[in-house]
Amino acid sequence: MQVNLTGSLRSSANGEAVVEISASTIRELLSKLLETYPGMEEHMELGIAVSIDGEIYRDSPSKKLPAGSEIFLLPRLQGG
Amino acid sequence: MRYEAPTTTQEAANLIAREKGEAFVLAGGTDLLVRMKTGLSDPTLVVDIKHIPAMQDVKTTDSGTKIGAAVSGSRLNANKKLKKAWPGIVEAANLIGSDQIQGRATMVGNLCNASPAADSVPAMIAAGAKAVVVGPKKRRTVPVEKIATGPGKTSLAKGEIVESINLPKRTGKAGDAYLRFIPRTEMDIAVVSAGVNLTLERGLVKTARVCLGAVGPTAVLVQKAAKAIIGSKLDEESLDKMAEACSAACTPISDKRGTVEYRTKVAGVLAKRAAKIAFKRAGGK
Amino acid sequence: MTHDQSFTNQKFKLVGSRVNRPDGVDKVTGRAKYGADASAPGQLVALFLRSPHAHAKIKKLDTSKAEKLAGVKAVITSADLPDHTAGAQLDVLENCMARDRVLYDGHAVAAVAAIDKETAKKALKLIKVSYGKLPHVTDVDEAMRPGAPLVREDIFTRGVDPKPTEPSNVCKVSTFGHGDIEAGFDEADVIIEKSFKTEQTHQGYIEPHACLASVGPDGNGELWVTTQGHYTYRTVCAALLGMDMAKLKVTSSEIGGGFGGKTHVWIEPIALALSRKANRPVKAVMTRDEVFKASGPTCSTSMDIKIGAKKDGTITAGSAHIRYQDGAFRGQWGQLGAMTAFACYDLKNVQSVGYDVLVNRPKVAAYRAPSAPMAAFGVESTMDLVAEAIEMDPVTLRIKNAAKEGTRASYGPTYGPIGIGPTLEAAKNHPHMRAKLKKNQGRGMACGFWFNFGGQTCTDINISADGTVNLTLGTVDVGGSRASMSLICAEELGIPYDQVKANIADTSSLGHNDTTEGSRGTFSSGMATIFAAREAIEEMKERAAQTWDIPVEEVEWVEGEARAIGQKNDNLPPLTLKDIAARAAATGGPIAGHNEVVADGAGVSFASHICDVEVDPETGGTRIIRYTVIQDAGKAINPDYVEGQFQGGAAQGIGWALNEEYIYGDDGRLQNAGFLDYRIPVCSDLPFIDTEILEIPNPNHPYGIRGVGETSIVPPLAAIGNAVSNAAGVRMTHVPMSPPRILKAIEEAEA
Amino acid sequence: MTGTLVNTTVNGDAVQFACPTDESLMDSLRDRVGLTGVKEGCGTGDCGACSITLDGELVCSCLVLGVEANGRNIGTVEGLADGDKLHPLQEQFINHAALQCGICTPGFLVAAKALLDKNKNPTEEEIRYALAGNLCRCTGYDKIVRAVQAASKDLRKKK
Repeated sequence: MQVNLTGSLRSSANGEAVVEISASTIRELLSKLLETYPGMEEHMELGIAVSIDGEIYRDSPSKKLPAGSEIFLLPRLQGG
Repeated sequence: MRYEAPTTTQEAANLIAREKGEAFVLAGGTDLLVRMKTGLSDPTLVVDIKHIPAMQDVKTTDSGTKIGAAVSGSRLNANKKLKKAWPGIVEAANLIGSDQIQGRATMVGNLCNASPAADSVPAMIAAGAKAVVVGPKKRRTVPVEKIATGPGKTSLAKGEIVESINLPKRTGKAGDAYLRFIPRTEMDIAVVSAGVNLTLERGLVKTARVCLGAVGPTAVLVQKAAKAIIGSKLDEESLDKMAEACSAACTPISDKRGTVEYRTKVAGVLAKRAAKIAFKRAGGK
Repeated sequence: MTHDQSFTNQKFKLVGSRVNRPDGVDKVTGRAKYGADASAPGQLVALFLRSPHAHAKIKKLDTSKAEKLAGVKAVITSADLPDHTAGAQLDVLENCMARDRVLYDGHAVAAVAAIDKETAKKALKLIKVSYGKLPHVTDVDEAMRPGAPLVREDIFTRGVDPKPTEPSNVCKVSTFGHGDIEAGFDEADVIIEKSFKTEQTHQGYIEPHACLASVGPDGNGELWVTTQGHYTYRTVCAALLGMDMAKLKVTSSEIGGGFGGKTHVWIEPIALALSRKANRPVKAVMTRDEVFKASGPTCSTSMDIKIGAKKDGTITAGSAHIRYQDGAFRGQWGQLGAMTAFACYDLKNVQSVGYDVLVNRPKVAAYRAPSAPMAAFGVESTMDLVAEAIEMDPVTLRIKNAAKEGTRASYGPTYGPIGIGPTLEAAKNHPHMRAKLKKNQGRGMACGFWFNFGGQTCTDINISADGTVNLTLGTVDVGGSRASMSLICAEELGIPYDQVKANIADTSSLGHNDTTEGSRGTFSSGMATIFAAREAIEEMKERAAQTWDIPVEEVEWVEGEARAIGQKNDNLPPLTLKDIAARAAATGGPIAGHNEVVADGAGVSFASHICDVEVDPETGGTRIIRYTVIQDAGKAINPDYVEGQFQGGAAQGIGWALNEEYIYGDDGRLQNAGFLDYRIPVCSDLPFIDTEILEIPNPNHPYGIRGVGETSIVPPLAAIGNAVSNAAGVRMTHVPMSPPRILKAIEEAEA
Repeated sequence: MTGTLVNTTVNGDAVQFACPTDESLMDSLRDRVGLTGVKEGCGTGDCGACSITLDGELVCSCLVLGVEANGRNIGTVEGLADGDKLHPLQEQFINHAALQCGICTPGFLVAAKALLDKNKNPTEEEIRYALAGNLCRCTGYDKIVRAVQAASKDLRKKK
């Protein structure tokens, strides 16, 4: 599936805005991304969130990625 | 730290004169306790003057009004006679801090703290007020403008205490006013301020005193500004001249509260506005 | 104040009503206990020694004399603390106590615990520090210049390709957006390009950081602390000090304001370390001056905004380059600003680039919708300039370009149902928009966006024998959430509001809860409360079934009672919650409901604000004449407190817009570390603040809750900026718009 | 600690405490008398959270020395209610949701009572200026002013 990269993440994926990864859960997606782009580790250590069809998940690694869904990798946000 | 609460001014002066360490007078404490909290002062002796009866009075006699050094802002505000005679003085004193601060703060404390931005000081100077100074050996009476000599510095010798402020008697058509600029509506230190006191004769300004705050190391009495409006009906032209004279007399600094340019410009603006209020209070039209 | 329920699609009995908070009496009688209000027998007083320099090497640090002073029980420097140089916690601990360099004015270098304040003060004076001053930089633009003093030598810019080989103050570059902005600008009839600056502000909570720490030699510890997240404090403190999490019990006191500033540890790990060393309880309370210098304010910023539009109002492209300083420690605030900058709009071509920059200032922490107000100031000011250039009403321009369901957000994902359009329509139709303005007055409006969070949450419900209900929550109540949670609990169970008593648990009594931040409290704990209540209801149905001796499938829960379904059960009178509770001992023991959840699907939130100001053209003094907040709250659980959040955020924004700022001297030292010269609005500065609550339900929450705490601070800088610019006749680009800045702008425009 | 003995009256009760001469009355009330309803927001008279009355006069207790309290009459938030009956200001603050975090509330109540003791029917502007020495960071003051207005009405009805 297509995974959209935002923010500083693109720099560790050769500047690509969209990468093709096949994964069924958030956990699998992140580990496959790291395999392909080891440079992403420094961004992931600062926290990461995944948006599936517009809903942002911060702590749900087991969340399923439905086929055809819109996936965005976002920085983990901080709030007040 | 020793805490003393004498009952006469003489005793208070002696205590301070004899102290080898750092001695402070405690009136309202609204500056002193802040200095202690923030570590700017570490007194060895504090002399509370609020138990001295002579310092607790507001007395009006034939020669004028005497305001004791321990009289708080809220007590000044409650004094209707004083408010009628010197509205500018009372409003200046009442601008110092919140109602809570007014419950404690005194004009003499404001004067002796010697901040260039002290609110009551330009009003007192414009009014021609005098300070009664009591030392271990003698008493003297000096114009208020002679007390502060620079930021945090006064002309008072060791052991000398200001016992009261004497305001001249009000006669004829006279009015005073004090305005300050602050960014908020309350709780700020004046960025720049102006006190104006004037008398009228046949609708024209007969005498005037204009004093600015926070535009130099001490409050600035601007004689040229007074001159500009004396003899006038306070028309725009003389007001503009006065404002110019005020701005010319400014030697401010740029700091966290305002810039040189800002203070210089607004000093004239406030002097104009204060003059108009004083003129109206004096019955001018 | 209006409360528009037309968007609500659910009917509630209790939720949405204005109820008195359960902690009200405690708080109006002085009985409520805050961070500094707890004491323990034998407690010591902790004080901190802090750097007077913006940037310096600690050449020598000698505490021996202080340690020998009678009454001093412990002295801590970084030498006494674990070295986390290699770990993820490095920044955190180094901020709490400087290691070999001080990085900002106020950075702690040592702490003492003594029998009383006098002794502790004396001890601080006996600590000898010899500093080697280093060049410093406090301005974000200056810190980015080549040759600027380096705040840290180990930071290399992330997010650029190829990886840099030289260290830099720019710790991160983050790009968001889609489309082709160059092509977009080519299509534009009008392009507006403008630069903006905002100064650093502080959350300004009235309660300083305070805690009471107690650690014994057996490794058991307790921490009473004012915090937005006592579980987070436990996690961080345990990691920093090498303690077992289960053995450190953290209790959140009543919290005297946080707004993001109490999401992070400051003095707390050091208080624990002092207590461990002294083997006595230690109380640490920051002075106000310390709060300003050494807690976590928000960033100062500098940015360039460019927006292109067609004459008909269609925005063809938007770009933002925003530079945020993170203080002396790596942060992600510029990145967050870049994400929010254009979030209100439906743009084909958009790009925002965020720079995170180090300077010699305190570590930046979250402040209410962190990073969003500044970016909104730039974008929303530029929007007004675009409107002016194409001669279109500013609200109409915004409505034309507003994001809607299905819009691809400028930060990436596609929006679900959202409220920006409705808040703008409400603004357009608000009577405030038609009110007459007098001389020297001006009106401005602006929009704002915030994400809202969910996150890890855990809640217990325990039903007492008399039918009253304990609701145990783990999200700190920062502004009345115990009332909202009680409403939700009572709604689900079908019982009166005052039959529920909500408590905030300590870390040893309930599972982990994320910090109350990101407007997540009501959303997340609300969700967990609903699920926990439903679990308790299932249990009560079981008990009723047992009592009646019928299958549980024949029991339903309606209006606070179990009812037996079906004709054959007609003879069974309903069992109320009280009836069931009274028989609990005989039907299987205590009745409880529990829920642990990662609350996902928080709904984004939007607001539109309208503001009238009067500017004195001779002094630059500005007064707020009228202010209106319109915001989508999702379902408003307790409208009184929703309005309170709207008004409070607006007031903070007003202070930021007009007067609040950190003022640093050339020496890199903070000049206004107190409420006298850090000027937050006072009562006489403000008018009544009108509010209008829109309730566009969040489809991902059983009650439609979104979260309301933060969005209200996003529009004010720009709304006031637009109003002041309209009143003074000159565009203001530097926040705060203090009187000297306004007067200068007026004079420059006249010249 | 070398302490000076202070005999004073707090909320009508005779109270004795010993404190160092340089200690603020705020610290004495909190740490020695145990009245932690007196809050410290700044310690420099800028926030009003430590507001008390001293012989009926509204002051910041952080700007008074503990030793100055000797022989004086102190009123704090703990003395506002009449037995189990809340003061109308206390009731209206709860009814109007005039508090969020509540740390400033004791100071506001003491200051508002000082206002209403002097001025039975203050205008909105008078209320706003009288409370300008009390900082609140949560509410934007809106509901606080409304609560004071409502309490003022209640008090006038009572008489």
